[in-house]
Formats: sequence, C-alpha cells, structure tokens
Amino acid sequence: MGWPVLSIMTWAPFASALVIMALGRSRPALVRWTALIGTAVSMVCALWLYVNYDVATAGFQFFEEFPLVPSMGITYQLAIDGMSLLMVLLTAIIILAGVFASWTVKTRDQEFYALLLLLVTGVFGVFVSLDLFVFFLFYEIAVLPMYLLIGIWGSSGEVRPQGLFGWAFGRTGVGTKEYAAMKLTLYLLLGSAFILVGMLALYVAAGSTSFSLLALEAVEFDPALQSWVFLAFYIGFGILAAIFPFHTWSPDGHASAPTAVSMLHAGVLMKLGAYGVIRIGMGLLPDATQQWVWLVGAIACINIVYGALSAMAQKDLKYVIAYSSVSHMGIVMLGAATLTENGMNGAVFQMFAHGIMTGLFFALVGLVYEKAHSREIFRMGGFATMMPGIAVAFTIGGLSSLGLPATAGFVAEFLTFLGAWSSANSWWLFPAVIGAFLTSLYVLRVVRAIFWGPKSDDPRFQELPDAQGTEWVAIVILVGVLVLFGVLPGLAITPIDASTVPLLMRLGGM
Amino acid sequence: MTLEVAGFWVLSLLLVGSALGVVLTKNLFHSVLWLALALTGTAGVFLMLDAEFLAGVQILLYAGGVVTVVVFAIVVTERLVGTRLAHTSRRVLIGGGVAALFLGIMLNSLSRIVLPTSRVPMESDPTRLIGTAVMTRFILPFELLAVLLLVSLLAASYLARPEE
Amino acid sequence: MDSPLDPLVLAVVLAPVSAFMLLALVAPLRRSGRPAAVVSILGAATAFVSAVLVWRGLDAPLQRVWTWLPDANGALASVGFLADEQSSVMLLLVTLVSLLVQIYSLGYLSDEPAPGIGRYYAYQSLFAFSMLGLVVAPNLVQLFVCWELVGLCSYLLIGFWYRKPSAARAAVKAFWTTKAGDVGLLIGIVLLWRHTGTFDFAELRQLVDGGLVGIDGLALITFCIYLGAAGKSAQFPLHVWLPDAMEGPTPVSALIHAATMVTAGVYLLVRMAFLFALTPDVLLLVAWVGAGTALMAAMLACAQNDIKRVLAYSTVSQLGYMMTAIGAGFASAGFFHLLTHGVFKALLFLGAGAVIHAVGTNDITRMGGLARRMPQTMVVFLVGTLSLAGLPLFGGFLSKEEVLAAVWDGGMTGPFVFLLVAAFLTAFYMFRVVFLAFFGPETSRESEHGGGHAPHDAPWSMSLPLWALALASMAIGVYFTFHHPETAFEAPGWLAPLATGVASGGVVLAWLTFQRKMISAEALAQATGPLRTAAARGFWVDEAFVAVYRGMLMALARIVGWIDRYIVDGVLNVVSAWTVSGGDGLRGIQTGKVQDYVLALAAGVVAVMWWLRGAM
Amino acid sequence: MGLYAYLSLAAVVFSIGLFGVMTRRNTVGILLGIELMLNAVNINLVAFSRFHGEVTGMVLTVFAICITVAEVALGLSIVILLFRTRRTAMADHVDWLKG
Repeated sequence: MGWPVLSIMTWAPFASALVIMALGRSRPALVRWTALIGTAVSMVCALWLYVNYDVATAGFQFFEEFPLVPSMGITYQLAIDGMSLLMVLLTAIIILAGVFASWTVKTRDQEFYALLLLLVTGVFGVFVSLDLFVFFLFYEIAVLPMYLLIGIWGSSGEVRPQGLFGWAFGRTGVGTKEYAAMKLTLYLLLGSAFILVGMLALYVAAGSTSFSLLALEAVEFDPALQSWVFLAFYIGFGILAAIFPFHTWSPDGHASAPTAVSMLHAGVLMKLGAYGVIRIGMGLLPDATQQWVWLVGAIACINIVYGALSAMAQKDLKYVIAYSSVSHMGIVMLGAATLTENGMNGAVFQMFAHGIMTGLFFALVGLVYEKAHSREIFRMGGFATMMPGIAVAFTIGGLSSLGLPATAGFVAEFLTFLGAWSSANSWWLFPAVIGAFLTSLYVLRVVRAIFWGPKSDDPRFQELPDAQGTEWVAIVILVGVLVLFGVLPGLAITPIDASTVPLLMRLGGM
Repeated sequence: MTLEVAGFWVLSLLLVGSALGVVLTKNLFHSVLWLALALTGTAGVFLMLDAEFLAGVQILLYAGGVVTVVVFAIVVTERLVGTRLAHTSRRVLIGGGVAALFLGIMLNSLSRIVLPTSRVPMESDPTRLIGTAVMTRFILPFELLAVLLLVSLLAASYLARPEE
Repeated sequence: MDSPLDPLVLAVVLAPVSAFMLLALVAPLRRSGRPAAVVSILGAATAFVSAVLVWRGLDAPLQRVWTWLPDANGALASVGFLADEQSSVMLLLVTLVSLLVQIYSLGYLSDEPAPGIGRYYAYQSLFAFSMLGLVVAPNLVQLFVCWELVGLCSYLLIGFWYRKPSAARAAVKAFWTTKAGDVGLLIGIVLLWRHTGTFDFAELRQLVDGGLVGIDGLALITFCIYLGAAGKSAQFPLHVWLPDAMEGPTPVSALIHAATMVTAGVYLLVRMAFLFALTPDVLLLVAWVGAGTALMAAMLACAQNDIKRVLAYSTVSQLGYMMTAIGAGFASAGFFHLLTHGVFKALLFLGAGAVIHAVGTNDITRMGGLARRMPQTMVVFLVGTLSLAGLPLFGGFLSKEEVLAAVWDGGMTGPFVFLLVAAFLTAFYMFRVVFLAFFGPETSRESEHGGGHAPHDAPWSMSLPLWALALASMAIGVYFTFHHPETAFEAPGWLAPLATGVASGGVVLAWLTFQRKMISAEALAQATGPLRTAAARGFWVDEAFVAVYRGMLMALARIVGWIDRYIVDGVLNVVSAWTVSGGDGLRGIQTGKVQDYVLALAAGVVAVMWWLRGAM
Repeated sequence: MGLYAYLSLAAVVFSIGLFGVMTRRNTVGILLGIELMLNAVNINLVAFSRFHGEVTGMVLTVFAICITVAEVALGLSIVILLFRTRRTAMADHVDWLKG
C-alpha cells in the first residue's frame, strides 16, 4: 500500500496545531493559514478516500497497522468502511467550514485554533480506528479540549436561576459559559467511564488478547454480559448523542460554545455517540441489540418529540438549534433501532445530514450574533433586508431541518420512516413523523421572526452587515453539500449501504 | 555509672532542655540562643560518637553560621516591621498531645527491636573515612551539593533583594 | 432513448430548472431584473412548446426512470417521468398558465426593484419545475418530493413581499397547514410501501388489477394520502391557508393558488383513483368533505369584499367540486373540471390583478364603474365569470355539468344538493363582484397607485395573457358544448337545464341586488342572519386552529420546556448543588496554615504507626 | 550506652521539634523547629553509622548539614519576602491556600 492516507488525514490537523503553537504567537495570519492547510489536507484525504473506497467489496478498507503494546493486544489499527467514510467526510467538511467561520476570532486565536485542531484529530481518530483502546484515546482527545474551548471562548447566556430548584441553579451557576463547559465535560466524562467499563469487560471476556474490533466481532459473548455491556455503551455513547434524559448538557453547551465549536460539537461530536452505539454497541453485541432495541427506539421517539417541543418553547436562538439537535439525534437513534436496511441507512445519512445542517445553523447563528449581538428571537426581526445571504442560507438550513425534499434532511427522515414502519415496533413511525411536523412549526416560526418578518424597532438592529469574505466560504460549502446530497442521495447511500448491510446481517436483521 | 554514661546523660539533659527552650520560650531571640545551645549539645553527642569532624562542622556551620543568619534575619525583619516579633504558640495542647503520642509510639517501637549495644570499630579515623568517601564514592552528590548551595545562595539573594 | 418523445418530456421538466439554476447561481443575472425575467420566460416557453409537442405526439404511456435512492436490491426509489394521457394534458395546462403568468408578471411587477424581480422569477422557475416534476412523477416518492417543493415555492411566493407582516404570516400559515396534510401523505406513502412494496404507479396499478393488494388496512393508507391531498387542495378544515395566501402577488395566486398547485391534491387522487376505488368508505368521506367544502367556501365567498379572497374561496369551492366527483368514483370528471378550472380561474385572477394594478385596492366596494375605464379587462373578466358560473358556451359549463352528473350517477344525493346550492351561490357571488366592480356608479377614490391617474387597461404584457386565457376558455367552452366527450357515467337529461337554470338564478339575484338595487344587500344579509355573520368570520375555522396551536401546542411546548429546564435539568443541578455544598462544608478543614498541615501530617503518621504497631 | 539510648534521645529531640513546628505562630519559630528535627535525624545517622562501623551515615550527615544551611538561607529569604508582601512574620496570617 502507498500512502497512509488515514493517518495523514487524522494527524494533519494535529501537525498544524503543533505548528501553530510553536510559531503562531502574535501572527494571526499564519495561524489561520496553517489551520486551513491542515484541514484542507484532511479534506483532500477524505475526498480521496471517498473516491477510492470500493463499494463493491464493502467492509473495512485502507488498513494501517502498527503494534503499540503487543503484550496487551493494543494496536494502532486504522481502517474505514462506508459508515465511517461518510463520517470522516462530514468531519472534514465541518472543520473546513469551521476554520473559515472562526476566521474572526480575536482573543487567543493561537490557542483556539490549536485546540480546535487537536479536537478534530480526536474525532478523525475515533472514526478511523478499529482498536478499541486507540478508539477510546481518540475519543477522550475529542471530548476534553471542549472544556477549554467553551470555558475560554464561549459566551454566557441569559438564563437566570429561578423557579423550582432555583437555589440549585444559583449554586451551579447556570447560564454562564463556565457552567456550560463544566456540565458538558463532566457529563461526557461520565459517559466515557461507562464506555471504558464496557470495553474492558469485552476485552477481558474475550481473553485479554486483543482490543481490535475485528477480533472482538468474532467472539460470541455471553448474553448476560452482552446485556449489561450494551447498556453501558448505550448510556456512555448515548450521553454524547444526547439521549433523553441525558441531553441537558447539549443546549447549555451549544448555546455557550463559540461558533466553530458549536458547529463541530453538534455537527460531528454528537455523531460520535451515535456512531459508537451503532459500531461498537450494536456491532459487537448482536444478542443484546435484539434485546434492547425497544428501549433505544422508545427513547429515540421521546427525543424526537420532546426535543421538538422543547425547541418550540425556547426564546434563545442557540437553544432552539440545540434542542433541534436533540430532536434530530432522536431520528438517528430511531433509524438505528429499527434494525432495517432503510432505517440504518437513514440513521447514518441523518448523522451526515444533521451534521452539515446543524453546522450550517451554528455558523449562521454565530454570524447573526456577531453582527447583532443578540440571540433573542423575538427581539430581532426583518433581518432579511440587511443580511439577505444569511437569511437565505438559514432558510435553506431550516427547510432541511424540517425534512424538505431536495435537501439532505428529507432523505434521512424518509428512510428512517420507512425503516420505522418496517421494524418490529412500527408505531415508532408516528412520533417520528409528528416530530418532523413540529420541527416545521418551530423552524419556520424562528425563520419568520428573525429574517422574514417586519423589521424590528430595536435601534440595535437597524444597520447590520451581511456575511462577508471567509464567512461566505463556510456558508457556501455547507449549503452546497446540504443540497447536493439532498438532490443526489445516492452519493452517500451507496457507501452507507455497503456497511449497514453486513452489520444487519450480523444482527440477523436481513 | 561510667564516665560515658554520665556524659551522655548530661548531654541529653542539655540537649532536651535547650530544645524545649527553643519551642517554649516567648522571646524569639532567646529561642535562637536556645537553638545555638541545642546545636552545640548535638555537637557533643557527635563527639561521643567519635565523629569529631562532624562535631566541628556542626559547631562551625550550624551553631556559627545558621544561628548568625537567623539572628541577622530577625534583626532585619524587625527593622522592617518596626516592632518586636511576636513569638507565641498556638494549639499547645493538641500539638503537645500529638508530639507526645508520636514520641510514645517511636519509643515503643524502639523498645521492641533488638539494637546493637556495642560499637563496631571503625576501619580508621572517621574523619579520614569521611574525606575518602566524599571524594570517591559520593563525589557526584558532593558536586551536586556544591551546585545546590550556589543555586540556593543566588536564590536567597534574589528573593531577599531590596524592593525596586 | 427509447422514444423520440423522451427528450421532449425531459425538456419540459428541465427547461425551467435550468432557468432556476441559472438565476440562483448567477447572482448578477438575478439582480439584473428584466434579463432574469427573460431567462425564466424562455424556460417556460421551451417547456410549453415541448409540452405541446408531447401532447400531440403521445400515443402510448411513456415511462423512464433512473435510480435515485439505491439500496441493497438496486433501487429503493427512482426519479423519472411517466407521460400518459393525464400527465401530458396536465403538462399542457401547467406550462401554458406558467408561461402566461410569467409574461403577465412582467407588467404586473414593473414597479418592483430589479433584485426583487430576479428573485420572483427564480421562484417562478423553481415552481414550474417542481410542478412539472409532480405531474410527470412515475412514483410516489418523486411526487412527494415535488409536492413539497411546490409547497416551498408557494411559501416563498406568498411571502414574496416579506416586509409586510401579513404576508410573512400568511406564508408560514400556508406552509404549516399544507405540511400538516403532508404528514398524512408521507405516512400514507410509507404505509403503502410496506403494504405493497413499491412506490411506482404502474406497478401499483398492476398489483391492484391483479388483485394482489390486501384490503386490510388499505383504508388507513388511502385516508392518509387523502389527508395530503386535502391539505394541498384546501379541503375543509385545511382550507384556511388559501384565502390568506392571497397576500402574495396576484399572478402567483393565479398560477399557484388557482390553476396548478392547489389542484395537485386533486391530481394525486386522480392518479391514485384505482387504489381509492378499493376503499369506498374513504371515497365517501372524500365526496362529503368535498361537497361540504364547496358549499361552505361558496358561502364564505359571498361574505367577502376583497376581490382576491372572493376568488380564493371560489377556488376552494371549485376544488370541492373536483373532490366530490372523485369521491363519487368518477375521477375523470374531477380531472376535467380541474383542467377547465385551471384556465378560467387563472384568467379571473389575472383579470383581478389587472384591476388591482389599476385601482390600487383589493376592496370591491371601493371599485365601481370600471367597465368604462377598462373595457378589455371587463370583457375578459366577464368571460372568466361566466365560465365559473357554468353557463353554456363557456369553459366551465360542461365540466361542471359533468361533475354534477358524476355525483348524481354515483348515487350521492346529499353532496349533489350541496353542489347545486354551491353552483347557485357561485353565480351569485361572482356576479356580485362583476356588478360592484365594473358596473354601477364610479366611486370617487384617491388612487393609492400611480399617483392619482385614472385607472386604465393594462399594458400588452398583461393583456396578452388575459386575452389568451379568455380565448382558451371560450374555445374550450364552445368546443365541449357541442362535442360531449365519452364518459363512464350517464348524465340525466334534466341536468343541463337544471344547472344552467340554477346558475342563471344566481346571476339574476346578483343583478337584482347589486345592479338594480331592487333587493337591498343589507336586507339580504339580514335574511341570512347568523349564517352570514358566521361566514364573515370564516366559520371560526381559523380561530379553532389558532386555539389548537396556541392553547394546546404552544402550551404543551411551554410545559415541556419548563419540565426540561426545571425538572430534568433541575434534578441534575440539585445533585450538582449538593456536591458543591458538600465540598463547601469540607473545605473548612483546609485552613491554609502550614502548622495545621504539619499537625495533620503528624497525626496521620501516628495513626499509621498505631495501625501497624503489631508488625513492628 | 547502646544505640537504643542515642535513638531515644533523637526521638525526643525530634518530637520536641515537631511540637515546635506544630505550635509556633512565627515563621522563624517554625524554621527553628525544623532545625531541631533535622538535628535529631543527624544524631540518628551518626549513631547508626558509628554502631555499625560504617561511614556512610556520617557522609550523609555532612550532606544534610550543608543542605540544611541552604534550606535555612532560602527559608529566611522567603520569610523576608513574606514581610515585604504581607507585612507579617506570622505563619497564621499566611493562608492563601485557605479553602
């Protein structure tokens, strides 16, 4: 084999982070261009992988192996299949857009970019590593920088402690960025603890010889063990995928995080959770999957409807988007829980579509906030006259979010619906469809209130600029991808199908 | 009671008494003087243990150098503050209790193990032995010690430098 | 390509989308205004010419599909086209109206700034593409995709003047209401796929013909599909969005909310008629709701003073006619009415647009005597009105009669009576508009439009489409008055005179009331009493929706939002707060004083040694 | 006199030094206590060394004394610094690490 493309893709952002830390002191241009080059390398690698991935052969491809701790069976083993291929592509797109979207970061830009790129290395690593130990290392790398990124560059919201348990909110400091950062990190670390326990349990049960996913896949685990390990994985990864009732870190975290971090976190990191549940939880534990899908699906339904209703009740723009993520991640989990080809394809496609869409949303919200310094939906109004570009992009994002055809959101939801009705629990279809309808209510309400309604009287919002320069690049990339994959879903479904069908065969679903 | 035993008891009483003086007196300056006495007593103990060189070092460096430095520091700081330094004690009972317990357990432990009662003769004069050991086996720590002293000297003068 | 017609069908669909892409992607062109309009019109013209050629040349159904959504077995869903008798004639209608409306808009929107015009034509092209894609859709997935896209275009075009709060609100309302129906359609499609394993119309038809489709559960599926159609085609109670949709520019109302998009629901049911035939219960529901809608909307139309809202309610009413015919089991009659209605309703809307453009108001009570000022407009509007009223020799005569015949033949006496009353009311309210606006005394008015010059006939770009549609309407009327098409049902001999008589009755009543003033309008209003009050308020359907939205949905959302913040997150925060308090309590032992730390250290050593005392 | 006597003496001196460290309020006083404790350790080292006829302990004592000198010098300079910044020599008043 030639170039270790997966490694290059994974470590290119890390390398640029090192360069930035070494040379970037008070050289903002260098910082940005280095970051751009690093992510562009990843993007090129991801595209190369996409083009060269052999759909006909399916399964894992582009293997790279390098023993790390041979005595414990820890190997630096990388490979991707269709599902991770798409996730890798998503990550590359989002971070590329994210680098453009944070072009205007002013405080401590050097550290900001370095941490962002470090985080991306972690995300890439999770998607490409087959060794559970390495997977977990990358997972932690992906989670931890978030604390600093939110705590330092975040913005404090306008939630004030009050009402029931008000004393508790006052005590924990709800509404501040530090609170959000702490909550997110602690929650995700709690999840990591569950994941670690599950991984070690499987490792030991399989004879303590290998952490490799492929080796573990070949082992038939005891059903009782499978049962609780699956729950551990489900909760552990599920926290990152914002399953009810472990989702409350998401609105606070996403609302407080700076633009690029929200984009990356809601766009990609939440998918790590769903990816983990599907790849590790379902992939390694077929019996437990059959046993627990009812729970996964039921909670996903709660997520969908509950998230949508919560989003409807919000007055803060970022919270709306964050809750819509909770709702949409429900679609992902629901699709996975259907254990049908369509549902699974829909789930993975939704991971991709929602990643792009939410990345777009947060990029735009960031722009609006940067220009108007407000996130209060019902204070703003009539922005379409002043920022038509942002308005149009936001509307497209919103339409994709409510599942309008010709955007990626529709394909994902449609496939999931088909899967839901074909699954063992066909009633899942109805909450899912209702959720999609509720989405149209709150999304259009927000879109109208901010952009298309009459102009606000507030003197702050009289003269606002449209997006400019690099901001356009981020928007255009994301909108383009969203529409491209909505019009030609086969681009994504073909590789996805190559990975979901084998998985479902293992699960006995096909 | 041999002369050795008598000397030991006298030295012990001197050492313990002066040590108590260090920790109990209300006057900081007196404390330092009691310490000088205690260090000298320690030098006596060293002498009893045939370590004449160490006794000399003890008196020169410790009783001479350290005490001087401490006195100097006290004088300087009192000048800085402009008042006498208070030298009171706190939590005497708890501290005394813990110290007494500590002592009790130490003595109890000592009493339960078998310790040599007679001295093994040294190969030659201890001072010579020390010199040889320092220059051969312990040459590296010795040199590092020199560096340490230099560094601490610089550090001390840096920390105590006059205010800008 | 299997058939020489293939590229033509493709051209019909792809010409508008090319225009749209050009306008969407090339921003300078879009902002240039008129050139953008020309691009769009060229696209529509290409589509129209191709549609004519397809219609002329088609002898057998033509289907081509390409994989869109792949799955393990090849294709889950595909895109392509199915050109048959129904879709080709529908293509003709859509491209014709689309082209004429786009030409008309040139004049109508002449005051709009250039970027606005570019945006408008981009939307128009997108709409044309979506609607044509819907018409030729060979399967339900493509149909649904285009279905949603036309809904999107409707949303965008209603909200075209988005700075007007009412327009922005109406746009969202239209989207929400149709989306509610679409939820049903989507569920129906999903269920049908599970039920039959295909989305494809042709395959479905084969299955149905072969008796391979189970009846169990089919009623639910057809009902769900009907929900979608009801939303799109403004059937009670989902009709509320259509009158509000008149906030959009009038040509848009003509194209989308009269001739094409709103008929998509009817078209869907026509396409799926073979399936609906298996579920007579649902058909009965369709008929009753259709008839009820027709009657209710006709009553509502009588109580409106806004010319466009009158037309909007009349559209709702006519859609009810079509639905009733389908419900009676004779989809062809409904489809026929769809086609003629598309032509003359577009004509009426464009005529109304010319009036509004000249007068600057929508209020018919503030018009009057326009016949002298705008004779051409008067003539074409009259043609449209007569067609709508269903008088012989005019466009709507035969189709309306066919609908009535179909309903009668279907044995549905109740709906038949409803429709007959609605026909009377239709003639009445349309002539009310005609008499109030074009005849009668000229009201003194300060024109809000164009700075006080007197209203006059529209420029050529607007009158050309008007005349074209009026002629088409007349041609259809004359042709079909003398050439009865073959139908699957028998029209009783008394029907044509009865229908004509009822319509004439309506005309006469309107004449007496509003022209001769022999019957006082107030007295008439008094006589109908509470019904009229109710009609003026739209039978409170709007209020009911608002109540459901505000009182139930938003309340539920608030409750959930509260629960999320104060219970789900609250419990979490209580646990955290306890942890923090515990830490607070414990931190007292950290005095920061070095002596205390040494003390603790010594005590610790003592404790450890005490613990290990046995070992030492 | 056996080794026991010397070790006991050292233990007593060490405990007294410990007492001083634990109870003195003045930083210089604490330093003096530490000196006592170090002295006790030195006695132990020398005593073991002598009773085993092995010189290493004495060498270590030499080192310990030297290091003690350095420690005293640094400790006192820190005390002076403390005076400068906090105007106090009371360890009681130095509680930046208070929780």
